[in-house]
Amino acid sequence: MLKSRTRLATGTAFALAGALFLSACGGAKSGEEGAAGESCVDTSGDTVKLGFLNSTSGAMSISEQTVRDSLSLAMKEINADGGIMGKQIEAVVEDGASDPAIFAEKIEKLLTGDCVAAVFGGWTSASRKAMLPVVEANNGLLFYPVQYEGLEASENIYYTGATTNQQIIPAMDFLASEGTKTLFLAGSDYVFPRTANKIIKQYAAELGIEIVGEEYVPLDDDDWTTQVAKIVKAKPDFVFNTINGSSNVGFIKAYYEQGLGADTSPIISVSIAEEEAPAMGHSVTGQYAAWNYFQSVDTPTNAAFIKAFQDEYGASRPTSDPMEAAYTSLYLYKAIVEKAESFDVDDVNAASDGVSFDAPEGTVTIDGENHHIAKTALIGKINDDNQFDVVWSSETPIEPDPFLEGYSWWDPTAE
Amino acid sequence: MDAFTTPLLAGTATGALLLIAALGLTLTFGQMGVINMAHGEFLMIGAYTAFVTQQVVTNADVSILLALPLAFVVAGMFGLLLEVAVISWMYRRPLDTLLVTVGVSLVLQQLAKDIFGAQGDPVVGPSWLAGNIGVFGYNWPYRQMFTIVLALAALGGLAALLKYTPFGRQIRATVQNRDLAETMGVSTRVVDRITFFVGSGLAGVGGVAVSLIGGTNPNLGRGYIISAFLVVVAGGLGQLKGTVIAAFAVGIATAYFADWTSASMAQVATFALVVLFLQLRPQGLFTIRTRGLV
Amino acid sequence: MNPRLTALVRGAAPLIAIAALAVLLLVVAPATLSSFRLNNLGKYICWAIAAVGIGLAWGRGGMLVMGQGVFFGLGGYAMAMHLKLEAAGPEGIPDFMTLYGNGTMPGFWEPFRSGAFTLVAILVLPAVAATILGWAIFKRRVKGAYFAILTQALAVVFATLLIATIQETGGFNGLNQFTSFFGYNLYDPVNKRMVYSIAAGLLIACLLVVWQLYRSRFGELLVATRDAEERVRFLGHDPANIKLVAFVVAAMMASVGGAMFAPIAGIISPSDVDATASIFLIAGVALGGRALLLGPALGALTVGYGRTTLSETFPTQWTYFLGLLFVVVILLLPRGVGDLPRTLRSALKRSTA
Amino acid sequence: MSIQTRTPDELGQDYLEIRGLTVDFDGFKAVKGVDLTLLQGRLHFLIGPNGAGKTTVVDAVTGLVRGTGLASYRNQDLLTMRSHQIVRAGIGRTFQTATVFEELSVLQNLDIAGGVHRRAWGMVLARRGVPAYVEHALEAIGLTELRDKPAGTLAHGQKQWLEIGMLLVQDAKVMLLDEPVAGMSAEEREETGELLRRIGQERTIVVIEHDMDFVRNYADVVTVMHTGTVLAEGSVAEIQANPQVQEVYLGRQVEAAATTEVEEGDHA
Repeated sequence: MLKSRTRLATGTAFALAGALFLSACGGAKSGEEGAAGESCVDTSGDTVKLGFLNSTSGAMSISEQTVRDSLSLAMKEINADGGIMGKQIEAVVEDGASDPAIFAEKIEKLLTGDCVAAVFGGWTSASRKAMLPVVEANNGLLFYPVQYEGLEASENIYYTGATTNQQIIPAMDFLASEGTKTLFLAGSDYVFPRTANKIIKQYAAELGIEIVGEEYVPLDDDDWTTQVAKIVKAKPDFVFNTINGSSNVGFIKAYYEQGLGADTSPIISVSIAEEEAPAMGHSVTGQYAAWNYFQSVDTPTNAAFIKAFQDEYGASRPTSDPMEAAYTSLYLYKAIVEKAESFDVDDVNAASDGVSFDAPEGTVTIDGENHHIAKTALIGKINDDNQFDVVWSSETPIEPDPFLEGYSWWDPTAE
Repeated sequence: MDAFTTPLLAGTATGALLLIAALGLTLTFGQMGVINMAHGEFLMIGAYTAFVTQQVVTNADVSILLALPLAFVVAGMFGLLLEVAVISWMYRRPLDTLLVTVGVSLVLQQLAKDIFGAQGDPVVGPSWLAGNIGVFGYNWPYRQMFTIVLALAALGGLAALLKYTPFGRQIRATVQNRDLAETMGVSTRVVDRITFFVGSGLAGVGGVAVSLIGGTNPNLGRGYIISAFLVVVAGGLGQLKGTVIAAFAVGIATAYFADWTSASMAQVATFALVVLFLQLRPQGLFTIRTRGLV
Repeated sequence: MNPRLTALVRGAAPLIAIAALAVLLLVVAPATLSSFRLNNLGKYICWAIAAVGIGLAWGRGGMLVMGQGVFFGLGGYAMAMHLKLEAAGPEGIPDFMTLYGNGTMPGFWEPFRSGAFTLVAILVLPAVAATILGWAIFKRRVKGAYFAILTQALAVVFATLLIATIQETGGFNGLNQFTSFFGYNLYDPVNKRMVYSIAAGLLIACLLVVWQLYRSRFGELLVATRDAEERVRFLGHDPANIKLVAFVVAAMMASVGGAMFAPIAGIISPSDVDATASIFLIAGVALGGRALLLGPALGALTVGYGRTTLSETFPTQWTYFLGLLFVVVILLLPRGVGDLPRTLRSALKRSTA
Repeated sequence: MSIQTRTPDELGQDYLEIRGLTVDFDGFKAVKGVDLTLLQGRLHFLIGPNGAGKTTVVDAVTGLVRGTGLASYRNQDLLTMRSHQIVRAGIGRTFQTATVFEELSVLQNLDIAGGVHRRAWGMVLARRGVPAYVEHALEAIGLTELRDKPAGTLAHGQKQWLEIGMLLVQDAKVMLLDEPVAGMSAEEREETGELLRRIGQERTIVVIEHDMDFVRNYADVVTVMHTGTVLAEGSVAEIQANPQVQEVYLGRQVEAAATTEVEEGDHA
């Protein structure tokens, strides 16, 4: 008796679960449009909500906090100046936690829950790639402030950092002008260095520079001893450094202790900036970096930017390229919106082409086609104060070309 | 020739670091059955001690020498605190100590991040370690030699402590038979605490050596802890001899793999090697044979 | 009360609880939560599916699996590869292979064009991997802390491998930009709800599987192996086989969780499967009660929810919460919060006795 | 039932034969060339002072430690087999300290022991009812009343009986019992002795014991071990009359009896 009742209970439960499951499973095949894409942004009041999405926890938090700080500074300045189209900016801040999946989750919350008009943030390519489908699906706007590996253009993203033809390729031009014949590639083992090196290798072949070695070390690994030993052996004219973050310290230390330096084998870096250089002391003096902004850029706009930043956050705080690009991104957004006279994403996109801003790095202009901005490329040499002296410049802003369509040597399908 | 010597010498230095890290682990593991997942954070604490010392004593030549004993004491005190506050409550549950110390490790990492920031804070190497000596085409940095000397000194000191001092005898008695040692008048509580202090302190010393490699960041311990655990596993529970051999074997093997393939693949290959090795010797290189059920 | 009725109620109680959870997740939640919150709940459910397996392996089997992210990743990447190929079209290849590679697709991707193959792979891949690893470990009687450390090292190695193989797996970026799920447009809220319901249904199914396992002879033997492995040997069983079965089932559940995570989160990347992610999975199990039927799942749902809300409110303090959760729960409530009533009852009994 | 299908134990001809058994612990020989022939239907007692190697012999035969030589049972060499295979071949054992599954009930403990006889698929099914062989074992060991109690709450002697009950459920043809009456009252010892007599008819039973009264009352054959070798073998009377045994063992009987409860350390 007992037995059969238990069986009955089991059976009922299974049946119940199955029925619930099936009833909840009604789906709609592709093609049938859903409610996604409907904007819930409300700008009828006297404020406009913007989302700031940066990692304030996890491995990327120190880097991304600097971007958050300069976004906040730009917001403060714009609000003091009357806001965007007379509306005060109200920031909704979120933590991306250095995790791409969290970035995807949080930007969806900002766009669909908080109904912000635009989102500013992201640092790693992984975080941008994770946000891309979400911002596209919800027809939102993202302003991404960091130099990156290019090969991307989304209607819903504005890229205010450099693409490869504004940083990597000018750096190669600089190396060629220095008479470089042999080049060694050292990078962290992830997407940006791998892609950058793919471009570098193809362009090097074009320029007649020989690649004499290519080494990668995992992102959080500091010990570069074995790889540097290979550089010692290869004796390259230059080392192209695409190492990310704190791993740079280990690389420079290993370089120095094995008897290499700026005088024997100079390094050109694309991710050592004013934030990182002091951590490496005198062992990095005389090495090069390729950016679009240095704190040392001598313009009145930059002087004002540095003063405002240091007044806000302390005199010891340096300013760097991503910070400047983030600061610029908010001003660019203001300029586009005021030109479009609308916060609507489609109106903004229609108006964005040719909008320019007198940024700390110089005048930047939006390319409405690919949503990147024209920027001037700079090469800096690290001096004794761990600041960068500009030793080379592209003189004029370089038009962004994320897919390198204007470069005949580029073959995306080659190794 | 240099293709042979470079990984050998560089790997020996890596092995030396693993050895310092693993000594404390194997000590507490062998004696108390405690798996301390926060041990890597003691390396990190040692590295930050070196950093802070350098802020006070700016002369890099002196500050490193000061940092070594300081790091031993600071990391040791953290270890002692951990033992008293958490681990002493759960000696009967070794697997649970593993998880509790995972929590402690998360907290310590975040604490370091909040105090010092996530970017690598630099420790400037002393001038007497700047430079290298050419060995068959490898510019062997003095820093790596210093690491090896440091590891051997730590090993020698620990071995002497265990062998010649009354405290060492008490440790060995406790390792072999805790209950018996207790009945013989050994206070295993005190012995446990001192062991934890010494083991964590050694990690602190290792942290000073690590601080000379790269930046000092909150995640610094993570890079070493897994390898150090693999060393303990391969060396055999609570066995100094096995730990020494395994540490250098893992260090050198990783360096050769990295030389042949890439640093990422070297991690993969080393792990595979340890698992394969456990197929041959599941209890590690050396074991104390015991009979008994469960 | 009639003793028979009492016995019946006691026997059916777990099923009633599972049914209640099913109603909550499949009826109440979709009716009350916004699309965004429901999607978040879907993610927690995926972690909960993996947690149910951890409860089996760790709570009942005593195997502290610190690398379940690996199996979560196997399922997640298998599913993501299929979705990626679905998005690329019949002859197309995933976009990142052109961006980061030479525009050719590695051969092992090809079979994942087939949805059926993918579904089979989601179950078979982790089973094979867990069998090989488990065989190597359990047969050599490696256990306890050694086992835990090896599984964690495996998670570290797995993430490193993924990050280093950019052309094959998308590297650090992982795989994302999925457009449809077996033909259903993933941007349509109706379909999102359907994917959510599948995940919730799978969680209920996994709970029913462990419910049956726990009341079976295998469940008793597993507990016996946990408590006295050598003794089980002298019952004529090879404890390695018993542990292997639990480990493989746990791996398959983690894989199913990962497979549903990819379409729900819209991304799977190394940071979803590495050592930290694996430890995150354990946190929920420890909180809810490792050896209980519903403890691991409810714990994982709670920790997932806590992660979202706490990180919204206290962005930088989230790590402290997670760390202290381990310390407090394992130290004071090793059987988990779910076991609190029993702990209190027995304490009460002791004090009155 | 035809004569061909009858197993050796049904014919009363079952036996376990040990020849030249040696166990080497890293150079220390705990057991040196032991020969034993253990026949069905007789209660064999294995006695000897601490460190004589009694438990080590049992450990070697059940696969817990590696031994060399021969331990032959039904044409199988037990020394080449793994523990769980040896159990499946019909050899069961108990341990000095009773090891039962404390969290499981008496019934579950017995039931779990019957697992050897089940198909793998049956494992995933829940237990329904109590199999007859479990009922029988429960009755034989006299724990029917306590069937639903957790085994952890049993008295020491009851745990020993439960272990013997588990061997019954396993249908072990050879039972190797390591100090089954240690720590029992006189009354319990008697019950245990009677139980062993009863079940010993169709089994080969070997008991390691220190308690000489118990040995005198129930032993059919006694083997005396000393420092890893067999010193003497015979009936109780023969052993007691043996001058060598008197010297090395019976002279120390009082001392040995006093240490019955201390765990034996054959090679420690």
